[in-house]
Amino acid sequence: MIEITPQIVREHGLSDAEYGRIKQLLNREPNYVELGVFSVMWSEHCSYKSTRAHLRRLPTKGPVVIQGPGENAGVVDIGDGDAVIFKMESHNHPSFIEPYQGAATGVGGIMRDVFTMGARPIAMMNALRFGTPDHPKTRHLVAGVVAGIGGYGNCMGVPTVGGEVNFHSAYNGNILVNAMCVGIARQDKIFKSAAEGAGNPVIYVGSKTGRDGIHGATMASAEFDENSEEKRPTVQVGDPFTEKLLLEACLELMATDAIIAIQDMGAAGLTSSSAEMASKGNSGIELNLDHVPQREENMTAYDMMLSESQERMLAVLKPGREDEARRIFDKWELDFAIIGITTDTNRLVIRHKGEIVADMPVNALADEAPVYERPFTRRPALPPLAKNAFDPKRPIADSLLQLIGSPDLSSRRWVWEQFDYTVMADTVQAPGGDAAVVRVHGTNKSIAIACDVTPRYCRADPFEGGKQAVAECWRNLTSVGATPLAVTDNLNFGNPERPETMGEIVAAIDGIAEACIALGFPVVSGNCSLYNETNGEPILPTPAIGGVGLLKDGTRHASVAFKRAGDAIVLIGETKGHLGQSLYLREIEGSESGPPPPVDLGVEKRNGDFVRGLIEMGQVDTVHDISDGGLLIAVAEMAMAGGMGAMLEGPDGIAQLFGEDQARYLLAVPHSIAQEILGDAKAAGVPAAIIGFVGGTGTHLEVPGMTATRIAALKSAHETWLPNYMAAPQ
Amino acid sequence: MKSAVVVFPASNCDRDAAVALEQMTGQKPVMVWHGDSEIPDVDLIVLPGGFSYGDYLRCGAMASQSRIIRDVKAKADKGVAVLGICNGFQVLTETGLLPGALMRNAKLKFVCRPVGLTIEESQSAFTRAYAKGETVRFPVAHGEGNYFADDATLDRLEGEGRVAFRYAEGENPNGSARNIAGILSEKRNVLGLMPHPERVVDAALGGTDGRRVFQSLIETLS
Amino acid sequence: MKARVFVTLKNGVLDPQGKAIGHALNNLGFASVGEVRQGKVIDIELAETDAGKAKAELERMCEKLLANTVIEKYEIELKA
Amino acid sequence: MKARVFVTLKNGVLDPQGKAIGHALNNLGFASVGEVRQGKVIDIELAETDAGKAKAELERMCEKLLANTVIEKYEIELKA
Ligand SMILES: Nc1ncnc2c1ncn2[C@@H]1O[C@H](COP(=O)(O)OP(=O)(O)O)[C@@H](O)[C@H]1O
Ligand SMILES: [Mg+2]
Repeated sequence: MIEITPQIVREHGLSDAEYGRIKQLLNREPNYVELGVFSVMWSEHCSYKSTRAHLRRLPTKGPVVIQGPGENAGVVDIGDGDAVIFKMESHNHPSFIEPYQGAATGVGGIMRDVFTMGARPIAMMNALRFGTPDHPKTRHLVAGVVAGIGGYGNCMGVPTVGGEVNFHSAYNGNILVNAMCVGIARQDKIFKSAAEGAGNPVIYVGSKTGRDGIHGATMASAEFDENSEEKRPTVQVGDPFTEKLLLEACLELMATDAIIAIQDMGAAGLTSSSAEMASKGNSGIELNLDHVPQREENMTAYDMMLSESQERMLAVLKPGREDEARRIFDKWELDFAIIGITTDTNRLVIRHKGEIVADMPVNALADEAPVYERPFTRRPALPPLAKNAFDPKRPIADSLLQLIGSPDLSSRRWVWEQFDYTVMADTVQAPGGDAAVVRVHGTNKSIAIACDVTPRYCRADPFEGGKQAVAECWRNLTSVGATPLAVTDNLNFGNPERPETMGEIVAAIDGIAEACIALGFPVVSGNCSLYNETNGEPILPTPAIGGVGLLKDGTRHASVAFKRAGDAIVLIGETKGHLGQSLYLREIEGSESGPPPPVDLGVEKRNGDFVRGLIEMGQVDTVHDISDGGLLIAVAEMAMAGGMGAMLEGPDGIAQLFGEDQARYLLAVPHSIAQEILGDAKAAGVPAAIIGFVGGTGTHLEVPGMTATRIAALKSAHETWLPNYMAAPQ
Repeated sequence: MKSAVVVFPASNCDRDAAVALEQMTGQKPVMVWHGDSEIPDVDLIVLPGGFSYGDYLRCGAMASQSRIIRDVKAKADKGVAVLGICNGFQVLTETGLLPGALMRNAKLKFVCRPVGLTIEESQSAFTRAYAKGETVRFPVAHGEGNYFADDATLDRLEGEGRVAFRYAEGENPNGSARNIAGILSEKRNVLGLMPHPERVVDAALGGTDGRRVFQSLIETLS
Repeated sequence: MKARVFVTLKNGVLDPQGKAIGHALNNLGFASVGEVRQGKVIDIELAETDAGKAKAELERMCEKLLANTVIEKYEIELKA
Repeated sequence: MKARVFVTLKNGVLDPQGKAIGHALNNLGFASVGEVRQGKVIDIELAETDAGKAKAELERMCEKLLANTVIEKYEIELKA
């Protein structure tokens, strides 16, 4: 067996102190297999050692929460005995190295997290960040990532219903690929990962094990440098066909009562699934690797324990139910093997070729992983925006056209048309709205899903940025009429060993926590992706928030498109004209300055609850929240979606039209209802005003102080940027 | 009307087809496993959309070799109606029940969007509830729907009134020859089409244009 | 015995993938590149040791599954 | 000059397509079939007439575009 040298310890990403601790816990030197197992279990990716202490501040409980963080995915009550199960996860590093397979296996991984709990996946979302469009790698990465997400999700037959895409130079060397999966289960059919009890068979199902992605988990916990393209470890290739069979086979097995515990093999494969199941079940597991289905010859115990081959699951069955389970996996033509047994020793024991090759206390692996209170510095607040930060005389129409066709605001149609968003025949709101709406099959209930974060706000002020991400997600769910239920997060940051980056993490978590508490929007699952930096250049802090809401009656939902000429356009919320960190400033004035818009969570809740009430009562069917680009962009989006013009009367001037003040919505309603709404708003203390009308000349957007602009011209700028960019030669 | 839906490994519109059939006919279809050897006596056999066998090698190629296909062929020969949607259409061309082949989309990308279709032929069990020349909208969702056949075959299909659906002018999503979206077999009891009628039978999902495919079948076969 | 099967589009059948590759190569400055066609290569390990029988079997595999002879042609190469 | 480029998955990289094809062939009764791997074959017409130069150029094409060297390897064959 390979001798453990300080060099080998370092190559496993363990510090001297961590190695010392391992020796102490084992009472001896670990052997090579054990070192490998510890290294993945104690990696940032699996142990959350830099963030664990801070994540505790997130609210995770609430009246609808059935299962918070700690299981494969979060579980939330949606009434009638149904539950929605969801989680978001990153596949950033693999996607940068091999965009198609990296993104595809990211989708596959997050789906397994959801169906391992007994849910049938019903919708996928993704949040993508790329470098600047003119960076030589960007086009190739966009093409590969989008094709990979589609390639896997489409084959699975789960609709991909939304997401977000941003471009910024901070992602030139580190793109972000975050995927979210939402599933539905019956509350009495939810499966967990605690391998309770001794003497129960441990079964392995799915694909065979190869030497895929060995050390993927440690790679996801290390910075990139110029050498990493050469040091590329084997990239995993996704097999969505096998995953589809695995999904159906697992759901079929779950319909019986043969399962005690089940867990997908994600990062660090067999190692983390077995250790975590034993730890949660307060039991031990003995594995015999001779029985592991293998794809390659001469695989060592180290290879098998660390392999990240995809499309595999580990389960603990009730004794005597093995044959019943085997028949199901045979039917789906998947590998099935009994590879071990649970014990009462609280140890993970691994046998291979007649020898014990590893024997470690389970709690040392799972619970004794280090937790760091890393030093951090807080960024000082930015001074208010300088008075001369923008040219007040700049023609508004030109800016509008430029913004609506800019990389971050242009239509994502080129992306979502590569995703099957109508399969399963329950998609009520397809991509292009504020939140996607998917019906709970066979009912009138619907689930709304949105994915949000504004990284430029987070860079300027991570605390306000964290709050804003939650608030915008909550607002997007509200805009379709859903009651926001709970969130999953995907915290993407740079190297936590830098105090400035750690400061961003701490502040963003504080902001998220504050917003989630204020909005009654608990966190039920999540994922951290750190070390996203290249040559010391970190990404923008990007804590993506995936939110899920419920529409008790899915037929009463609102959408962004103008529907009736003559409708009054009602603005809900207060407009101060906050231009700091706005897209207007960045795209038109070329400046990323000023503080981001502050979020008043009380106002946010008050305004949102008011708007949702109107949709629920059936008074309003046309709603759009105001976010990136401000009020005029939101009106333009409603006009383009409805193919109707609009005439504004109220707002005036660049700050009013393009400011990104929070907690605002636009409604379009018949005049008589508008008057009623104004009255109700006044009573509720909600700022509301009629700012214009749908229609106008019918074909133009008319705004005081702006040259009337054809909707067709807006649409052309909006729809062509991305396809033209992608069609241009490499 | 009694119907059956064949389920291949990684079919994924089997449930959608079953839901639409039940909604339209009031009767649950029989779900038939690809490894079975016989389909029960039904009026209509549906080969659903999806990614049978992952679409590996060629779309529909492996499914066309599955055990159940022998019986699909036998029943089709006897005149039982067979409807192949999307992947089901690919299976039908691979089995030879329909001529031609479905190739990779001309733009090489998967495409999901609602498309306009003109009804080219209302004289069939699948389309009689539509008016000839009418335009309807069904969603497409496929990576390989680019219909190909040699000119003689195409001429013959047109001459015999076997082009049932055509993509509306300017809306061809995949480069398909002569904008063909769906074709009939010689005996007109087999229809293959790339767009998804079963995804537009419910007003809550933004359209009901697909209903009349099922209504046509009910009128003809019940 | 090992075999390599080539499955390529028949002449006259449009090959958008090949065209796209040719285009991309030209754009990358490979001016010398003319027509490009893309096909599949399938490497098969066979227990059969008789070359004649192997070839006959491979032909049946091509006809039945590996190639769609409406649009594709195939070549078989036996190795070692 | 004509060239044929083979792009295949590196050893050890999972080949879901090859796996499924092998499985299907076995199911069709081709019992002799063992491991199957699928790759691409790209036929390229080149204006270049010097074999050495053509080969060098093809190698650059493979590295730049034709093969994804993270998971794939390539072989080049010059013809006539
Ligand atoms: N990667 C993606 N996949 C699918 N849909 C996307 C993607 N990115 C953006 N979209 C869709 O485009 C629309 C606009 O996105 P965005 O501007 O981020 O919305 P919002 O400002 O409401 O958060 C949304 O409907 C969103 O779901
Ligand atoms: Mg929105």
